[in-house]
Amino acid sequence: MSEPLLQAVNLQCERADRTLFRDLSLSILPGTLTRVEGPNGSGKTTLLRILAGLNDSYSGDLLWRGKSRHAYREEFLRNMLYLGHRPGIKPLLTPMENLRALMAGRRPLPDKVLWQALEGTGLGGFQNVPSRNLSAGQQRRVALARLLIADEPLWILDEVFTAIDRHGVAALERLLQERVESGGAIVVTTHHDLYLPSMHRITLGGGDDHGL
Amino acid sequence: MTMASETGLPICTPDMSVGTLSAMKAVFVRDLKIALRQPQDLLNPLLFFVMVVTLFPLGVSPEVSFLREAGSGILWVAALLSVLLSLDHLFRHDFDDGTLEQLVLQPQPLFLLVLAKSLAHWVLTGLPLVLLAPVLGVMVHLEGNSIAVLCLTLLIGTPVLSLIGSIGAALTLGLRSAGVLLSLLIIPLYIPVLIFGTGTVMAASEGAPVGGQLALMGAFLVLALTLAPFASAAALRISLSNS
Amino acid sequence: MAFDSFAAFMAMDGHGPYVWTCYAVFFLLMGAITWWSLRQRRVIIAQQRRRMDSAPVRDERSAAASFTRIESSQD
Amino acid sequence: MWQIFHKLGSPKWFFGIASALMPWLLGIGVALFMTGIVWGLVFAPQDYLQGNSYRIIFIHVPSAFLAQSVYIMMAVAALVTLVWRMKLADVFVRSAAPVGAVLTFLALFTGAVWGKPTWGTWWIWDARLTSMLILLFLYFGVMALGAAISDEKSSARAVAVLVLVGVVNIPIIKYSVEWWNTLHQPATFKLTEKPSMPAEMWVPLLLSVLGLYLIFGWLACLRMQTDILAREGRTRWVKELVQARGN
Repeated sequence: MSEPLLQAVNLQCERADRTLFRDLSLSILPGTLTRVEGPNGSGKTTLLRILAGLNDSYSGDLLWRGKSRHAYREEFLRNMLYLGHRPGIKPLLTPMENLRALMAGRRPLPDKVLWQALEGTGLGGFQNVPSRNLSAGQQRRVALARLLIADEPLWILDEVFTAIDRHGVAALERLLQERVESGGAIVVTTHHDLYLPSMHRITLGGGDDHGL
Repeated sequence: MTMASETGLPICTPDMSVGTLSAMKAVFVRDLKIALRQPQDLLNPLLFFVMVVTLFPLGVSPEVSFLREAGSGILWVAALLSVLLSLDHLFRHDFDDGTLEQLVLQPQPLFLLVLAKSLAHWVLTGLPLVLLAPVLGVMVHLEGNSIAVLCLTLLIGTPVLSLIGSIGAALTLGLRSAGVLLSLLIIPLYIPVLIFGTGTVMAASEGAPVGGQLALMGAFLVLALTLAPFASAAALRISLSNS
Repeated sequence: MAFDSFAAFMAMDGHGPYVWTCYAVFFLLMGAITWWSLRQRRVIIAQQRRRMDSAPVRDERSAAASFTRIESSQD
Repeated sequence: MWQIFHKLGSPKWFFGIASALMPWLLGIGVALFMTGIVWGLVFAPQDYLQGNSYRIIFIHVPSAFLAQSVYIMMAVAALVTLVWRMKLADVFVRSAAPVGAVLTFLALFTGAVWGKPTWGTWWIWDARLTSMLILLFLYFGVMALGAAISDEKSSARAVAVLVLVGVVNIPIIKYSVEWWNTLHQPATFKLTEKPSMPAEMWVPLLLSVLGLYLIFGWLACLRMQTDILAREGRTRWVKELVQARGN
């Protein structure tokens, strides 16, 4: 059995007088895809943001490879890739510049590789067009280009299929599948009917108003 | 149960990641590049600065004696207000398009990345004000020596304004009516810089030595450089937790 | 006793208005914040009691959306 | 050690202690304060320079003193909020801020009114009054930020950051305002600073300061209890408490 990358122990999160989840424990193992499910407002995005380290309003423990994530924050961040609802794309920069800026703090790559990555997400020919002239789906594809060159073993992807056309979705599913097979760990939320063999599910309820 | 590969992918240790300095440089360069693509946004605080200064001769008195006495104060207040006005965008666009999330998740100390952003903000707003100040100084009849000292105080003081302002911008991120709230929180903290900025020019115009005051303003700058990024980074994390 | 008579005490050698305004405003404001704090407490307790009396019953159906159009005639 | 600390942070524990403490705080506080001001108003001798207007000192100095120490207390609580995430510390910051603002305003108001017979004008840009005015701005900022953020935890931490930034600035502001003051007017006659104050003056002053401290303690406890009732409304002990109070 391989060692879990990320473990959550007794996570509890309240938001505006409502307990989103409590006593939630989970382990993210290498080579697995974990899908977080639940209706709107059940805290899927919140859970992903907590796992990624963007949201600090929780109680419970988060362990990165068995050690306190807080103490190993930089190592954790270097090995985790998060893509959220908002793609992190600057409208005034071109896809190339955006991708270069996003990689600059993690793993600078030669322009040739970035160019190919953008081509791989179907943005061939748009590499040097200002991003504000691109459609919402194309802007998301700029962010998704990171998945083609990322070396982070843990991916946390929130609503990754949003605004992507059917053909793109199929290709993206294939990418996730291959990544898992080669040992990557992925956590996703999606409303799209994603099914991969060996998929773990975490189902969040509709919340719980009373208690304690 | 699962098909988990026994080894998993290699883990990168922090020493394999990008150095903090080059990450800071990347943040700085990106902010500069974006700003230069939209030069109008750069010009606005400058125009505001000029207009506020113009209001005083029109609203109070165009007499040389009044302007000479009040000139340094007018320029400082106008500079302070135009920095304040520009603070709202410091993190807002990044917050809206998701770039800020990615910044917080970079494997470098966040306060240093925030410092890079604050410095970029200063280069884009504070520095142009310093460069424009001599022209306006002449227009309010300041003497040559006073203008030189004024520019020096602005040069030391405006980075402090950007740094302290970044705390307020980070605290009010994502709130309704953030602009007014930001001014409310930040103006009291700007008062010492304003006092020493104008006081130094006044002392200079009376022929007193100003080395001590300038050294003190330098101390403010050092203090702001060391403390403000920590506070802004903490505030950014809080604001992102809330979104 | 620093004063000979009550009138002298009130007048305070002409400084009376200043002194008494200060004291009046002081007690007024301190009284106001005390009153406000006490009132807030009463309001909160009443609110909690109301909330307990009408403990919300969660409607399970509300979660399942049907997206049925609501027909309303306007006449 | 850690256990005790945790217990200290428990709202339920605090609620009990506060309930037991409050009658004493209020009783002794009012007694001391009233003794102080009656002594000051009726029995203390007249000031040879300022006449009877100096009797404002018996409320001006306690207000000013408390206005500043409340901010310092809030800063300590803010540090606790950030480091240990203790809920009670934030409850204190939130409950104390309006009281601190009122006290700061009172210090300003009494100072201004005192200025009229002393300097012949209602407002003077005196170093003390000016830094009090800036302190009032800081209090307003804290209250405005606290009100603007709806999420309880984020609000607590954001306010804590602001309070700490403010407290670092207070000495700088004070120092710079004093320097500014000497720049614009030579040090003239200062309120409240006497070379030597006779015992008949400073003893009642001390009493009123102590009294107001205790009264503030009572007010803070009262407001903290209210805040706890509002926040912890879903816990069983609050429900039982509310049930027991009514009827």
